[in-house]
Amino acid sequence: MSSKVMNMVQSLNSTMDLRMSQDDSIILLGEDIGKDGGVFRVTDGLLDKYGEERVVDTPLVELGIVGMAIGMASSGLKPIAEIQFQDFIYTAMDQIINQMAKLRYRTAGLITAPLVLRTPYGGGIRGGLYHSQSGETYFAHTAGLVVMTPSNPYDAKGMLSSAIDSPDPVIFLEPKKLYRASKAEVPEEDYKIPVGKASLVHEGDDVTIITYGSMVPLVSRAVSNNSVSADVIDLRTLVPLDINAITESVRKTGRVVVVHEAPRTLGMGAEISALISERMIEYLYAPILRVTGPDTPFPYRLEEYYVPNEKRIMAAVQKVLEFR
Amino acid sequence: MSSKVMNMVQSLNSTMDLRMSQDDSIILLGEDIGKDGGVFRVTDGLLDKYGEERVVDTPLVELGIVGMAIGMASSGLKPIAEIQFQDFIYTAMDQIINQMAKLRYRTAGLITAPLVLRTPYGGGIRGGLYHSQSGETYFAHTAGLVVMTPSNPYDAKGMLSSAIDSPDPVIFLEPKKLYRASKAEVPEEDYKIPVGKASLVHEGDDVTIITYGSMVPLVSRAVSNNSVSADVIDLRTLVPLDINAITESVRKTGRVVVVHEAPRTLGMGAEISALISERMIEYLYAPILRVTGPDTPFPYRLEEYYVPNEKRIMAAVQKVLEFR
Amino acid sequence: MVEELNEQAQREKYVRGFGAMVLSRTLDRKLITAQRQGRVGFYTPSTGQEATQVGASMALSKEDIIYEYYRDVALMIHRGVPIEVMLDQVFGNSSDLAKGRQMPSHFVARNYNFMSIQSPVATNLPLAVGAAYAIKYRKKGNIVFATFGEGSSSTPDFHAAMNMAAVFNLPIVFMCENNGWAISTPVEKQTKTEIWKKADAYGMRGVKVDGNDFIETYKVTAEAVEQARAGNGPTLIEAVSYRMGPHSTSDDTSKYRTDEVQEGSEKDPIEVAANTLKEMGFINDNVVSRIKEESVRIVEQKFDEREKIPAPDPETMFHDVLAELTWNLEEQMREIL
Amino acid sequence: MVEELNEQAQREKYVRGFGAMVLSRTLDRKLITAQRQGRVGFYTPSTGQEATQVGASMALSKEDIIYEYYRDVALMIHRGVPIEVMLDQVFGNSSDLAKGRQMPSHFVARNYNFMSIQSPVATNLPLAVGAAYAIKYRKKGNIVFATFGEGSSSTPDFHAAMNMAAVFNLPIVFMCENNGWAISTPVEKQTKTEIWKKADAYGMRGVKVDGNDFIETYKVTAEAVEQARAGNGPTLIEAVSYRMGPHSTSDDTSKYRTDEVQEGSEKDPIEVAANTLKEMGFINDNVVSRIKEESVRIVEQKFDEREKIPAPDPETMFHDVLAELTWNLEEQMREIL
Ligand SMILES: Cc1ncc(C[n+]2csc(CCOP(=O)(O)OP(=O)(O)O)c2C)c(N)n1
Ligand SMILES: Cc1ncc(C[n+]2csc(CCOP(=O)(O)OP(=O)(O)O)c2C)c(N)n1
Ligand SMILES: [Mg+2]
Ligand SMILES: [Mg+2]
Repeated sequence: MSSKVMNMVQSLNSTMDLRMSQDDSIILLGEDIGKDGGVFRVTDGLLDKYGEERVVDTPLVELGIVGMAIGMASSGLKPIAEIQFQDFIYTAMDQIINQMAKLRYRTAGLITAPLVLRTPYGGGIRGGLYHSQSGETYFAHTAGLVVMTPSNPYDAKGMLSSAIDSPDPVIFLEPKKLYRASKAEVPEEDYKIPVGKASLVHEGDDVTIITYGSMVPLVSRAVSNNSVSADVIDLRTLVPLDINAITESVRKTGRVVVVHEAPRTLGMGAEISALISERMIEYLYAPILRVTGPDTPFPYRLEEYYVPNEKRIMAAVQKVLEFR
Repeated sequence: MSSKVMNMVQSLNSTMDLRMSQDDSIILLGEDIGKDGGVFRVTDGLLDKYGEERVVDTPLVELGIVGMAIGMASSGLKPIAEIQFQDFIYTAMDQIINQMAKLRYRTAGLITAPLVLRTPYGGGIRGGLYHSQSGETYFAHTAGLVVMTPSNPYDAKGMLSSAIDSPDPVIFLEPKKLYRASKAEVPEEDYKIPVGKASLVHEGDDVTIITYGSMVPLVSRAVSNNSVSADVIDLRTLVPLDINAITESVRKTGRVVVVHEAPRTLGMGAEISALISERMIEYLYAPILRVTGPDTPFPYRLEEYYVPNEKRIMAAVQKVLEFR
Repeated sequence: MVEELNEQAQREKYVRGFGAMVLSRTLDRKLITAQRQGRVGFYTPSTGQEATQVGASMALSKEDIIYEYYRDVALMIHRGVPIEVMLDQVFGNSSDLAKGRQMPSHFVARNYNFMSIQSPVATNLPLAVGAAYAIKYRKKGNIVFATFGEGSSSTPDFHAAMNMAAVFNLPIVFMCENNGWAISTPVEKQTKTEIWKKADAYGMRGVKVDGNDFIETYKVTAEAVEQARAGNGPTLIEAVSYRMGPHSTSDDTSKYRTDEVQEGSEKDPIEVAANTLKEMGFINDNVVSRIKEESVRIVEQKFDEREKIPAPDPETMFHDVLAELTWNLEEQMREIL
Repeated sequence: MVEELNEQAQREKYVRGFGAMVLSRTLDRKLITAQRQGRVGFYTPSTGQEATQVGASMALSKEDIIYEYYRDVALMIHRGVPIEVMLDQVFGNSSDLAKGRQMPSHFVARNYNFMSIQSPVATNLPLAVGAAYAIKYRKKGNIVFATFGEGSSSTPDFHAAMNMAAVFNLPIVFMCENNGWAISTPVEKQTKTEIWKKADAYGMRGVKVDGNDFIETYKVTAEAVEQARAGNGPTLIEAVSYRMGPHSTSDDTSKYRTDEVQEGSEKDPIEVAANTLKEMGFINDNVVSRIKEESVRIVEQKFDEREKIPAPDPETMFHDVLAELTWNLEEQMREIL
């Protein structure tokens, strides 16, 4: 079994390449995904290999991209649609909430929409208000969607491949900050990281830090740099949540910090906190703290103050560790 | 000071009538709000009084309604726009998230969008998937919006009047289940219920039940019928939350139940629970429980199983009361 | 082009079409009455649009995929969807194909290639385009037929779908059922042009037809279908009729219009069709009476039969959110039931 | 109709227009270079569209309200927005009117009635329609001018805005700056018609103009403005030019096109304008050189000056979410700073 060192862009690209070579029902569609290879180059080279019928440059209309992908999926194709930046997905929100998420339910499974909707999200490129948003709450709150976000090149491949096989529509959020930030060995053949399985990226006894996507490397670094004995859980799938991974760790540590980039109010941290305090409050020694983006739009020049950093993470960790 | 017995539809209607008669910058716009008076009759009679220029029947395009209202507001008018059912608001979601909520921030206050976006939400009319949704999370998670929902005819007037005066864009969610369900004395002259102020609709010592909108009468009834000594907090404004009202009560009772109709995952209950457990976990005697709609789309025939009822509320209350 | 038929086959085809119109109308009448009696929750009648829908349906094959809207009762009936299937949906009973999940008038019938109805108007159209893309990609030879009201031409989804269908040159026919009204909003307040002309903006063929004339509608649709099947791209058809009934059982037309068309009047498409077929010698008054009586008999019988079917098992509420029941739904099920 | 001017006034008007084009181009060059040097974060040049933008601007009055898009640098400069204001935005420094909150190229200049720029394309257009409604309602006499690219004609917001502007017969002029490309997508893949023809679908006047010819663009815009001011409704203008530069500083055009137009070539609108004005005897080579040198001097000087201005105070990040700072933001501010 051979493998290659890749960054996340390459890993995602090679996954689509591999799966497309095996299955002609897979169709890519989106803005500038053809010759341009996508503005982040995630589909680079695929047009040349698979042609215009399978790598479809669309007109500039996200709701058309999502709507078409739903119709394709209901007709037996396996679309992987790209939204250029997650910030622009709201123009397709009705298609996502009222069609993509509800088709299976409203037809009792007679008609379904197993598609993958990929989109880069979060900060990291100084994109300001409209090229930096982390909107996972909008999707995770919408019953009928699977929501995934990888944190490294290895997971990216196994998760995207599982997303492609999912019978459910998947929102696949790609942390653009990590597209080229880290490299890892990625096997060349197909493998799966199952939907709904978190990963314990660091083990310890004193505190559980729950995070995902772009924040995972940051949290791991913070924990290592400061020799904290922490369980660091990379959720990987936000819906359905891996409640067992959370439960097991929290019962062990009794102290919890949740870290994400999205704004605090009704961010994933809220749900995780609520789940913990309704199911295992008797195990808690300290308040559940959230280290998150503030409840403001995402600023351009002051980006570094917006996104959680090691200092803020450690402040919260200290606070829960010292709480009595 | 004279008053009249009104239901919520009449109260909202009379508020707009009163304010429009005093201020010609107030313009109503929406689908079928003119001759038809809106499908729930909330704008009934206003076309005859104020004419087609001020009570504007629009083409069938929600993003146009919201977008136009933003432009009007930035140009000094005071639009009150209606979305016929909250379920259809997602077709305008980009206008709401990326324009309405962010205009003040992105211009540092040079340009603002002080408009009111009214829309009926929730169950109660056997509307199934697409005429019953409670989407408050989508708005409350979006920084830059005020979110309000009245629970009775008296509040409806004072809150709508405050919303009209707000310098911020307001999402005004009207519980359609209560439109005609209850009547109350409503003063004829203008009065305000301030943005951001909750109301303690029932006082007690043993448990705090936090709720809003359509669930308030149900919770009040449950508490009275079962002689529970409970604080019942009607939030009224979801953003900005009245954290003081919550804190004061929870410190007293140490036991909390949140009740809403929206699906559980990332519903308002998640945020309220997280706020409490991060700020005052040491006051808690029991888990914070959530009585909510399940994480499914809203079903037609089985509506009564979807919406929280007295039995479910009391089960949660018993559970937190008995917890040790 | 319409298929060449001998007189006998033509007679059968047209009389069957007429029968579907009458049956649809009969179902409308029954359900509106039943709603007033509290036996049915809601309904959106097809009354006034039967000729449009049946004419269109006559041009379609079994394999064609339909992305329909809530008012397409006559279309479904003509295509052969059993009355039982429709009534079960309206009642939302345990026999309903969609387990009673949707409001009445939100039909699905996958066996007949009806791809199910959502409420947000015109949002079926981008899906229809995707389905047409799949047909073209797989070189299947069938086409997609997608319907919507004239009010819905103002929506984002209409614009997206029309443009994409044209850009990708897909095998799809769009039919705008222009019944003059979008709830209380007349077409003149909706837009300043005729709907069929909007096709120009997408480089698509647009055509207008008298939707009260089922034979004309059949011919025009057949032409568009042929064009699509031949790989020559989409057409937008505007079929002009009139919404004779209320928007839905919740609607009160007296608030906003006075130009009502009465059932049985010369503008009623069923009268128009009856007269045409009489002139062609295909039917006479006796046949018409028999068809109407038979329709009433069927509808009454099926209504009573389907009304008795109980509600779905409450557990079903939790199914089909995702393919598998997740842990949170399992817990919520236990909590609620 | 364009205003009647004596030769002297005309000369001044046209030469001033030319000066704005050159200054805009100079700013583009500087900012693209500065971005490569890491001194600026991002930028979307107006290069190739200067004649379109300046021509349009010449037809507008101070009171007119502009809902512009990210590429309208020459439009802003011609309208008098100081280079400082634009550079402060690009740097996002503490002098920036919007406190450094937006990416470069997302300008606002309320004093000049520029209503600020969002990224999701064409979503300014419904707002523009609302502003036009306010003008009509208040009988103010000014108009709204709204711009977008040809790729943006595929969006929901374009469709909504065009239809509403026509239905309400509003004082607004839409200008589509067709530069041939939407990032890597050529206009032929965007839609199967010419953009100006889409006006028909809304019952609106549509007109096409050579956007490389600033005088023609001025005249065509002036006519549309006059129509709007007179209460005779909206116009859609398609101004055809070419995006000579990359989409933005993040873009690599070699991936997708080979038909580049070079600066200084005969298709460069600034060359076109220079030649026209020379033929009219309004300028000569010396004047052109002087204007270009002066532009470089101004841009260099202002750039160095504004680059030195520090970032905004971190506290400002928490302001202007709502009118008042809420308790949660106060807490988060303490936590973060
Ligand atoms: C996006 C959206 N907005 C609003 C509604 C509410 N609504 C239901 S039907 C309707 C009018 C539709 O008119 P038209 O398209 O002409 O179809 P018709 O009902 O006349 O057949 C409206 C406004 C909706 N269903 N979807
Ligand atoms: C709704 C939305 N989708 C996608 C994008 C990403 N994007 C930015 S500019 C652009 C192309 C716009 O092309 P056009 O409208 O022709 O304007 P131009 O840049 O050529 O001036 C795209 C796809 C966006 N900004 N907004
Ligand atoms: Mg209609
Ligand atoms: Mg362009």
